[in-house]
Amino acid sequence: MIQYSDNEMMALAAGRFIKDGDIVFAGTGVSMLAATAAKRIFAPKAVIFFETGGIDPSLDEIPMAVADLRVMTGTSLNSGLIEAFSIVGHRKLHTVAFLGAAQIDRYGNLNTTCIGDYFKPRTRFSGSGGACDVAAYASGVITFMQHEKRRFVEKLDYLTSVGWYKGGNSRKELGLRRGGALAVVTNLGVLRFHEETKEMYLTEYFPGVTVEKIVESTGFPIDTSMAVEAESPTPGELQILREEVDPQRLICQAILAAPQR
Amino acid sequence: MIQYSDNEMMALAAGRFIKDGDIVFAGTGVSMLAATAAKRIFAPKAVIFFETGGIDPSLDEIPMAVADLRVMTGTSLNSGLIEAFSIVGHRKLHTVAFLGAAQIDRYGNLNTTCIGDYFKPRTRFSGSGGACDVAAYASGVITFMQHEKRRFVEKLDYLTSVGWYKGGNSRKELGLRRGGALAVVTNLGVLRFHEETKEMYLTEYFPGVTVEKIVESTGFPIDTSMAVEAESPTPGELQILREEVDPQRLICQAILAAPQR
Amino acid sequence: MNRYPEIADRLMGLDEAVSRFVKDGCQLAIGGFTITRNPMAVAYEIVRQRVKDIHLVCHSHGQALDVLIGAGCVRRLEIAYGGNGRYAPTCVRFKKAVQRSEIEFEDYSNYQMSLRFLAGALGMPFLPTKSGLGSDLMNYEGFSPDIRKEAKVASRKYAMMDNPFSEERDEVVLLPALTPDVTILHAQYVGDDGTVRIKGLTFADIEQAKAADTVIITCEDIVPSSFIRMDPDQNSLPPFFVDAIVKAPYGAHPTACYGFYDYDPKHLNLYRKVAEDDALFKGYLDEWVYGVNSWEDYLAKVGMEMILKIKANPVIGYAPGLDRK
Amino acid sequence: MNRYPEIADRLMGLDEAVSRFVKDGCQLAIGGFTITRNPMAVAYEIVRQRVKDIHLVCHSHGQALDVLIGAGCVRRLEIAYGGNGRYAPTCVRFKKAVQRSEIEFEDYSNYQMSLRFLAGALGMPFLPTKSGLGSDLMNYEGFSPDIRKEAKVASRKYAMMDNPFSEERDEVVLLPALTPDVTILHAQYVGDDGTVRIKGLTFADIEQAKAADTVIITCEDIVPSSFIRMDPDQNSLPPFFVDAIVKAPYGAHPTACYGFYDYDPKHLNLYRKVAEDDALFKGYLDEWVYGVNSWEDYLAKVGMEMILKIKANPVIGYAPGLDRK
Repeated sequence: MIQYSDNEMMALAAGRFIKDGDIVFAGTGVSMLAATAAKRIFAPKAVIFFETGGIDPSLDEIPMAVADLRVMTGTSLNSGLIEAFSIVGHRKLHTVAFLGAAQIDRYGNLNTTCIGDYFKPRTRFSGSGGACDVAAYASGVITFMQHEKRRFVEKLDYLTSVGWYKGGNSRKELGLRRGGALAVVTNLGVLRFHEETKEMYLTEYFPGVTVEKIVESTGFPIDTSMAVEAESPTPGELQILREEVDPQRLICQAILAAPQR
Repeated sequence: MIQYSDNEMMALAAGRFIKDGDIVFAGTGVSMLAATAAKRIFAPKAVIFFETGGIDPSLDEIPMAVADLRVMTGTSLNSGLIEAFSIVGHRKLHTVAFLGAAQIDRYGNLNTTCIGDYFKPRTRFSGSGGACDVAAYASGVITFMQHEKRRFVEKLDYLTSVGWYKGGNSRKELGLRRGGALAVVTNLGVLRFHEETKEMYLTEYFPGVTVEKIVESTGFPIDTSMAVEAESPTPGELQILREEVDPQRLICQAILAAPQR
Repeated sequence: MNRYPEIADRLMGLDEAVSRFVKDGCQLAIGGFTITRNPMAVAYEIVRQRVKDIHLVCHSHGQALDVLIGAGCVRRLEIAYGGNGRYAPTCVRFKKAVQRSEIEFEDYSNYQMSLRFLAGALGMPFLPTKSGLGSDLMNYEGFSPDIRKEAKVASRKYAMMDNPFSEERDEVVLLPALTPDVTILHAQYVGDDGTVRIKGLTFADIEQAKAADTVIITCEDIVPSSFIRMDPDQNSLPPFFVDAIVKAPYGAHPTACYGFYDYDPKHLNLYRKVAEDDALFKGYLDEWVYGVNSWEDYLAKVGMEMILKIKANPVIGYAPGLDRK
Repeated sequence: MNRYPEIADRLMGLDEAVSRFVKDGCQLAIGGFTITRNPMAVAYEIVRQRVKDIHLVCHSHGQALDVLIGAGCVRRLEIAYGGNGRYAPTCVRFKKAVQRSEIEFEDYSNYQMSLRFLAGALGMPFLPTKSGLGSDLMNYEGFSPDIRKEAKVASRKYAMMDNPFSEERDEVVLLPALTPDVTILHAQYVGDDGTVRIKGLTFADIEQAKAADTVIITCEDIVPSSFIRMDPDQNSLPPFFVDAIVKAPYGAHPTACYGFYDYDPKHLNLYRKVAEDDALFKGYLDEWVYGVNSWEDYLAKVGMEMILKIKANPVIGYAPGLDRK
């Protein structure tokens, strides 16, 4: 049986959402792995870019932060933050953003600010960074999550980044003209959002994961009636991930060393 | 007797207003001559820049337009229009702008748009360009005019660029925080503005020009009680103008060829 | 695997770029400024294809503006400045068209127009400024309420508001974003990956391109991506903002292109002279636009002697000592 | 005649730059982004001089932010993001300071903060955006009405308005400009005319500098103006925006500087470890800040072995193959 890490499975599952011509907003970690995998495996004409302003870098080594020097080399353009965010929202472009979060709700709204009271939090996180911005402006957002009940919650402690807001048409009514939560990729499976209600539902469970495990790990009810088992990564896909995307195994290996579920 | 052209006299008279550290916004023609003369004769630490974005060019040849390639060579920075206009209005900088106009009124308001009805003008001019902008944002404006009654008018056909507006405190009341008309330099003399009323008055008449001639050439009453005769250009000043500033005599010579008044 | 397979679809001739993207009645923005880096090859092609009813949106423009107006391609104009520096303090055909009421026009200032392009580029509905307060720019509207209902025309010339962050009264002007159907630019370099590099002053070219639905770039040359990506700090536009790429050496003639060639004083003086007279101007168009079959033909008419005279010193950027009278 | 006599007045040491310009209670903006081009030499000097009650205004920041907070220099913070990428997903001393209510803080997003700097740079009172709509960024204000009365603090966190150019309801968020007392930046080059050139990504450095009353630039080296003016398209700031210039090679260590050196993974890992423990962190400051007499001393402590390891390949821009775990 092929051995692979959560990060590798998640990166490949998310990478499949990217189409040729998409402009992909990448963060660090799995998101970086997914964006690069997408470009090298599924959508060679996609363009990867970063909120820091680096557009389409060669990415011969994997960056450890969005301001890593590795996002500035071999690029089409090195610009700044204003330019980068104006790309995210550009009406001419189809932009897909990869984000991570500490909490998510059923409408794909995200919390990356704090757990507990905002003014006296139990845990303070980094804050919005560009997440609130790309959630407002991108054509679609794919969120990476660790699938745990305390992270998939009925009510966010702080709503940093808007997904489908309160469901239905509520995002548009806020004044946000496009975008919304496209998918959630977790260490257990893939979830999408109902076309009308905008509620999260399960589309795929990863090999070796049960639907029950996912339901138990989700803090709100989810529809699982359309879920199917995901395909395992192919040896070819894993080879590209490990040898081309992350040759130093900074993101693949970190998790490979941990026990497989 | 030293021979010199109107343009040379005007450039030198205007150049004297520039102080070290001033950021000088220059246009074409006499304005270019004046800005360069100021830097090479009176204020070597002044910086010349253009609305097109060229900052502190070497100006080895005189530009024929503010977008002339000659404003892009040897500069500190080649930027764009937005950056240039933000320099004009920057609170940290003392910016002095040279402008020209077809009409001026007693408060130093300028018309560079049209003569006659706006929608069906007798004569249409180039329009504001950056004039309205620098009139709003610069620390001070020096305007070059041909001194004629039809140009110094009671009422402008079109108010393109605001000077002291309706006099007194009216400029500030508009919401413009600084700036205003500093001086007017004509082919006959130099005029400034009364500190309180903001009305134009004569400070200098050029050698060979009478005060009466200036009063006759002005379409509104002006106070001439403080006027003195201006100094003639020195041979040294003229030499710098002709040999360093405009070695091809594109602006000096054009007028030198015309009959002296 | 070729990393940049897309560019082939976007490489085309002048004729195709114009016929595919510059439609009758479109809103058009032009890069460059007065006598520099006007996309003249495209402008002449627009005239040659007799595109009509163009709504031009300009900051401070010169030669391309005047040719398009003079040839009757323009119905409507938003403008800050129409001039060619010392070669035509006011663009002649522009002047005549306004004086004869042949076009609908509306005046803004240069900064105002630049901010409107910036707003379009950033996807903002408007931007605030102090410029215009007290000016007749705020008192005269050129467009009728009917025109204001059209899709690409701002519903109001501007709006006033009181700065909500100030304790005291502090009025600001809000300027509506511009989002042209098409922006045409001339650049020095386009990489074979589609990346655009403009050298020298960029004016509002980048904002104009990002604000537009469609962007046509002519360039002096197409260069390897290995060159253009060796110093990406210098680049101006990424490939995904560019819809048509046309190789057109000397494509800004008779205006200048930093590092490549200076403006052509002889042609600009000739132009001003013919522009003053309707019959002469018709003759100019017949000779220089309708009468030539290609951009190469046009350049052959300009002639080798002038091409060599205006050739820029590549270090100095312009043609030193050029007779510019 | 020397065309650029001014720079001598502005060249100074770290100690003078900080003691003259970074006052107790000042509003301070920091250039760079998370683990890159943080003006660390200045940040350490601010700590060494025990400047107090700083009001920090940041977009997405990392190392300098965390050192300043950890050393107790910061009283008030406006921030979008405090993190060091994989080396500290949330900056540790920032996290502790918030959790222990040791600082006054207010959250914005990265684009929002960038737009606020841009507004300050352009002299605009505010800029509009859609970002923030529906977010708790719009529901929680960190500053009290009393703080809002202070000169450099915005009178409101934001304002809402209906786009006056839209027929339909179209709400936008207006963000107040930022105009810091001081902005500190680290650049690769400063010309001997005072022109600044930043290579690689510029983040919001240029907007932060133009928005400020005073600008301190540290640089890898001071280069002849003949070099910096040979290709002015590449330059970042003209001399008149710069108030203090300090030559500080490796002045961004342990963060990275494109073309010169990579981030120092060993130091960043060490930092995260000590930051988790109050006593260890005090020891870190004693050892690396209070205990060194100069920037040269600090670099000597980093050691030649690490300096060589992080040295960037000048063509590739970073240190390929560097052990970054």
